[in-house]
Amino acid sequence: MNSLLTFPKGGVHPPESKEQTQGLAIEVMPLPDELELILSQHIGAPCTPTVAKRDVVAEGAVIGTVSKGLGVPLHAPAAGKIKDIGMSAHPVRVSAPSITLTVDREATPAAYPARDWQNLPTDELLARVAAAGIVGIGGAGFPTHVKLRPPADSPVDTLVLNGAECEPYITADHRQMLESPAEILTGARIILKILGIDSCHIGIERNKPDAITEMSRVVAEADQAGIVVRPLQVKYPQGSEKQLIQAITGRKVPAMALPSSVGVVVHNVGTAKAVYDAVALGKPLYEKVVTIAGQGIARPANLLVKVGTRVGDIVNYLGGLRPGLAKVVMGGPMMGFAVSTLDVPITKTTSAVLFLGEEEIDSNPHSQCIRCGWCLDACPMGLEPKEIGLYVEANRPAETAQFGVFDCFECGSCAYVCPAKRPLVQFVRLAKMKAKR
Amino acid sequence: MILDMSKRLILAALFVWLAPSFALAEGIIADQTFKAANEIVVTFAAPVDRAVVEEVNNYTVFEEPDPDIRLVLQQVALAGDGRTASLFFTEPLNTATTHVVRIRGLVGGETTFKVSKSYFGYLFGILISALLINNFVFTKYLGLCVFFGTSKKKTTAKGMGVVFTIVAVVSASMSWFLYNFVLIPFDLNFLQIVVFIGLTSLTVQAVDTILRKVNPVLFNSFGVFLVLVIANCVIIAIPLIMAGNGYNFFETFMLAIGAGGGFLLALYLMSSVSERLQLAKIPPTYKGLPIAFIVAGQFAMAFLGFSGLQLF
Amino acid sequence: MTNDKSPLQLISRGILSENPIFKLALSMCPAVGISTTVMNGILLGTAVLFVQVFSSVTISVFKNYIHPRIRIPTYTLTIATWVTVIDLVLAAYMPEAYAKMGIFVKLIVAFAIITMRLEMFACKESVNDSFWDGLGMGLGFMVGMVAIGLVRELLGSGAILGYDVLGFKPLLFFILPSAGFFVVGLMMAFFNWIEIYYKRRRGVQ
Amino acid sequence: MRDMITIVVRLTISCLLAASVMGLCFIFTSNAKKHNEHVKEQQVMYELLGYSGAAERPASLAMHELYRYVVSSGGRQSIGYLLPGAEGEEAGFLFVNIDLDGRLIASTPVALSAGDALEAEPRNRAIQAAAGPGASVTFADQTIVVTDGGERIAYLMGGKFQGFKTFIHLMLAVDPDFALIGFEVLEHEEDPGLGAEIVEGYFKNQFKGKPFTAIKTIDVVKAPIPDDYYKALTGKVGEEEILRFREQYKEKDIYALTGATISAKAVAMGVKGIVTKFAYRIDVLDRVLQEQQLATSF
Amino acid sequence: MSKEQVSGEQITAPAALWKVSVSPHLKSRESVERIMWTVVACLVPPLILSVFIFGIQTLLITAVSVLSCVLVEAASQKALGRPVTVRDGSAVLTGMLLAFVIPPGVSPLLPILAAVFAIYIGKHLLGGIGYNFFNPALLGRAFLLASFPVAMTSAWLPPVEGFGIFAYFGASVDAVSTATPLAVLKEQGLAAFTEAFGSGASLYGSFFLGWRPGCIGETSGFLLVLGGLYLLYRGYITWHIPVSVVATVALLTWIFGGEGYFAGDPLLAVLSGGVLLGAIFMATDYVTSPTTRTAQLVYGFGIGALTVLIRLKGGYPEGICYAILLMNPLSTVLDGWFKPHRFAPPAGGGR
Repeated sequence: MNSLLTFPKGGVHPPESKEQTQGLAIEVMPLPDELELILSQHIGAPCTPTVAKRDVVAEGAVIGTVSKGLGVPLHAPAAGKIKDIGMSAHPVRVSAPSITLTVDREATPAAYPARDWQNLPTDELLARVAAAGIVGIGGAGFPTHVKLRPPADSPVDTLVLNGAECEPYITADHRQMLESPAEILTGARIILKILGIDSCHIGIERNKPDAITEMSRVVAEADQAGIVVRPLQVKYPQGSEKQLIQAITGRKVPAMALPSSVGVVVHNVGTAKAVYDAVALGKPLYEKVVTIAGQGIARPANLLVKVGTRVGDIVNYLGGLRPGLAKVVMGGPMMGFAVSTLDVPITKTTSAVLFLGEEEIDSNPHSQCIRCGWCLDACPMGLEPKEIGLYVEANRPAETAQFGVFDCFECGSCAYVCPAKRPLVQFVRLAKMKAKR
Repeated sequence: MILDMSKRLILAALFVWLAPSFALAEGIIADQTFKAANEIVVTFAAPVDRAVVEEVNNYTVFEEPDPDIRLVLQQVALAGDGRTASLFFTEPLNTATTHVVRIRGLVGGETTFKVSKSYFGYLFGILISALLINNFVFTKYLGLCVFFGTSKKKTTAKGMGVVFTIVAVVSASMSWFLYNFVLIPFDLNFLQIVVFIGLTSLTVQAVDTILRKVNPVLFNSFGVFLVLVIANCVIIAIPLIMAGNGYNFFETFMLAIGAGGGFLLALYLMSSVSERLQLAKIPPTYKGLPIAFIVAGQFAMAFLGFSGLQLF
Repeated sequence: MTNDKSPLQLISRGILSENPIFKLALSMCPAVGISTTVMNGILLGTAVLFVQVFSSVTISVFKNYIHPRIRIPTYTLTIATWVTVIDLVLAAYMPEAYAKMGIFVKLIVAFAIITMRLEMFACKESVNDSFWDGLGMGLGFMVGMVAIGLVRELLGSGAILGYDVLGFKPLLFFILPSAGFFVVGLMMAFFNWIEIYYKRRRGVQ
Repeated sequence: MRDMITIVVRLTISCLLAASVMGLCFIFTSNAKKHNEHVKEQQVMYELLGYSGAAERPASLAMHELYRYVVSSGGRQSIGYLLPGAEGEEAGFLFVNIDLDGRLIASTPVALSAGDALEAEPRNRAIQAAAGPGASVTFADQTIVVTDGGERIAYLMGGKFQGFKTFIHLMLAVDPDFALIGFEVLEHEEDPGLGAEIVEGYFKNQFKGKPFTAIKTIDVVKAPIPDDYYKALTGKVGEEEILRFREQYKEKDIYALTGATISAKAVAMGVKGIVTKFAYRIDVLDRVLQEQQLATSF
Repeated sequence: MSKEQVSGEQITAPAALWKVSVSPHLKSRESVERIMWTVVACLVPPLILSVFIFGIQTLLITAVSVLSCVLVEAASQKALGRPVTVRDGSAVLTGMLLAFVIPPGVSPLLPILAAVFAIYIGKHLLGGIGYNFFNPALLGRAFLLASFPVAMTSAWLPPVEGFGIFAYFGASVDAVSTATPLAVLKEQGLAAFTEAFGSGASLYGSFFLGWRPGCIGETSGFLLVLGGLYLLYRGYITWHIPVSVVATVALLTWIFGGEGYFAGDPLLAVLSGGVLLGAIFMATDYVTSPTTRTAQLVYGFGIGALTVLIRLKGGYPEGICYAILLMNPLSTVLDGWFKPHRFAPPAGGGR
């Protein structure tokens, strides 16, 4: 029954649409002319620039740090000169403070020879992860080193490696698992060592059989007891932290609590790779595998790009846009953000840029709720999105707390199934905002 | 097998439920009941003489108010167990009245017993009638001001309903005593209205005082409704109906519980609906009371489904 | 509350701007329950009018003798007295009408509108004004009842005041009690609509 | 404390005032009430007998109230009748106690004024006295014997039975042969448009003129009323036609009300029960009166 | 993403180039129109069959009903200043269902009045689709039953002979009307029922296929079940409500429906009235039924129990219409009682 692992309640089956890019090997994108590094790459405190305008920086040099609060440093993805410290386009907030770097194409790429990590103390390993600026690559971008230091009162006994990649279109993790399984596994072992535990589950959805085979192979080769590959059912949102933990370990993370409260830490496979890079090679996180797909792009691809690359540069590299483009989405189609300009840069948490055509999206106007209750069936958190929507529409968002609006992680399953096409996620966001006030 | 088991289980449950009607058994008669339109079934405590029981001429059967009119028995059939006899009559029976059956020739000479619908069933019927069939709000249209005033929120509705039921039962019981032991004997029936409203106010005042002293928390949540109870016509309608129908104490009690419960039910239904209604886009001219009336009218239409219901 | 209103204004206020059924939304049980015919409306309206006027006048006459702490019981007593009187009179002289109105005559005692007028008006104002105010309120109630009764009788039994007007029964539904809710609701909405309409017109001018 | 006393005093005074108002009103209205109730009843009766106005009533018409009681004495039940005595009789009324097999137990003259006889209270007291100590009497029903110049022309009786929803209260008139003269629905709570149609002429008139033989076996049929019969029932044709139809349908069953068979059947069965019971009783009573040579006003 | 949330207004700001909207950017293919029209399509076979059972006038009644519902919907939406959404099929569905629950012998003018009541008062005054508490079609039927009690309780037609679908066209209803099986059973007893309709397998067979007097759309159990199965297959309804309604009716009739206990005929109870139509197409109406599974089971049980109660003890031969109407407002209550299981409550109780 191993192959049928999944979370029990809710979930939807949107078309996977992964065939466009799942067979394409990761391709290194040439350096663009300019990189634009948003100071606030992830959840937590934004960076403070440590460089000034017109400073020359080397590849991998620290250009921003966080003095207080939750955060990680920012590194220069390439050698070059600081052009400006100002504002740039941002996928969510329209504009945000950033550092613009003029790339020095002539500079030799930095080399990162393998280093010994097996004998380093835990503190040193953790320091290396923190210094490399690693954040959770999958979604919200929680600083990884914080996750690796769980609170003392909730001991962690299991590491779950998230290779579910349940969002349609995205194949970045899939390709990484195929192309660098050993690195991912080593990254996982480093994390296990930091945490001082030896149980690791690698969860992969069944629609990636080659990745499952490949990961199983390296796991078998490593011959480390405690590390297992767990094939998962294909169901969205399988890759969500709480759902994945329940699917694999059967434990339920309480509302408003971290996974460590049930003794589990979840990391994305991409994060494990980044940890490997940081600890075993000393390479900070400034590159990212991004899936570029959709009917609106000339050539879909899985690209290894520098953090800070503008979407426009990627489009140019891939041969431009195609007619019929209706929507540009940063991230997956279920949780990503639609953008109105190609000036937005790739951040550490961007896993895909989708150029969706008219047929791929649904642009029908929404109508009144008919109380079909499909959203209740779809919600993996057991909430009542229809009620939240109705209360928000009636301008009474403060009362939605009774329906658990703060448990919602905005996976979009409800809005996906809604036959009235109601923007339920937007209602939830509005409710959260107003209810907090 | 399972069918049989479930059959037995359900029968057992029914037995427990119907047990009070078995308590009426006396002497050599274990049970007697109306069955089909023209049939009375008698169960004897022990097997009886078939020849005696099956002889039609041994019987005298009449309706209690008409002892001179004998009902014509067509046939009496004793079942194989020798205990259960079915009395078939030529005419359908009027099951609303009590029937007196007299059998001659059994042990002890003459055996007389009465067949009537279960009194508990009748009392229960009053309760169900006040609760559903003649629901005070949806089919008798009483207590509307308070109904519309307190049916906007579920918590308010529940509070009002509960307080109302308590006051209704207490004041109706008191009214019954006063009516039967003071008003009727002294021919003061014309003071009905004053006495009933006075008793109601008194009850409300008493509940108010007691609640304030005994449970201030409860008082804080329910106290506001107490004033409204007096303005509710249902509370005064209960003793008036009691007086009009000449109910005895148990009947009055059941009526009061049924009326209170029915009011609570109506309030609860209406409030759960109004909470949803507040989210709706109501045309401005209908906002507030007009739409509440229209919804209540729809409820009243649904409650028409109970009309003509005769449980017992 | 200072009173500078003429009898006419007091009456029109009761009928129009503070109509007990459509505006104050009080005493709605009979408005729904027995408003099936115009006659019922007139009869119950008369009974209410009588109780209201007599109670108002009584309270107004004795207003200086009523101890403030037993104000409400006194009102209740007064109303109950007059309700008993009208109940007895109707039972004696109009037994048929009395039978039709059933329990509602006795229930006048629980009408919020009467107590409210006593509390808000009669206990402060002169006997004369109280009389007119009571008359206005009573008439307002009667007008409301008659209006509802008119709609229901015409649509329900095709008649007005018992005289067959249409010659057929258009919609039996309207003499069913549940229709009372709809008719009252729709008429209230109609009054609201008029009010909104006039306010808008006044706003434009 | 002073406050308390004022309150109590004033409350007492107002209570007394209110009580006197109500009491006075009660005294003034109670007689009118009794009178009016009776008038209404009589009006229904006369209408049933076919006299629409007071003028048409012949002076020779007389109504004789007949009260029936159930008497229980020593575990035995019997039927007691309160009859108006013959003209000129001293006592005015006669109490006749008949056992269940139709044999006279006792007949006692009862001194009771005509006015008191109409009132339940004094009448019951008089009956109790007449029945003797140890007997309990329960009022059962009341029938009116109508005579015209000493000749019985009709019996009027009330009856209450279960309808579709609640009770239906009827007043019936039968002729001396127990053929139905007609009935009037006094009270009912049937559904408007359905069971409430029992008050309509086309239903009530079906019963008119039904002989006792037909009433004893009466039932309802679920079929639409033939058109010409319907016309006759609603009085849309001439008097002769109506009589012809009445004759034609005399022995037939009653056509049920569409959609309200239960109400129609309830009325038919109710009428049947009332009339058959009455016929049996009046026969017994007449026989006893004749055997015992008891004189009554009818 | 940052801690500061972005307001919805900004998110939906018109894009310069492409559509910008909140996630998710994928929506399933299902829509309200699709659901409604599919249900309407499922009701067409029973309607066609009813033409062969009760004659061509059923088609006329249905057409009038649908048309008046659509017109009333459009008119009310216009009058109330709302977007006109007659294309979504919900008014058509209401019209179909309204026609399905009235006797085949009534005047075609009746559904017009019912449509005004059902759509305007029952639905649009309360806020339009999704905000009504009572099933509009059944509300319309209840209105007709109250307004035209005689027609609504007696205009039943016996199935036509052969293919004489024009037999009743223009004929006087009084002359041909009959009684529904349930009415015969209730008013005249089992013996009369057996005499009128027969018994045994052939009875069940003809009842299941629809050859019996009854409302326009309620008789052909077979096609209704087929339609229901298709809706189940499409995932538009779940089994919970229909199965619990039918099972409750069958069980309670078996227990209480006969002489003595456990002597009722459960199969006959399900086939002889409107239970199948009610359970599959009326009780499952999204707007007026509960959303969680447990609540749906309780709701279905309530409908079944009330149906049997009204049939056996109440004033009407068939109770499913009022049973559904009585349970409709309870659906919100039931939803409140049986909330979906939250993923996990906050540790230590919660807010």
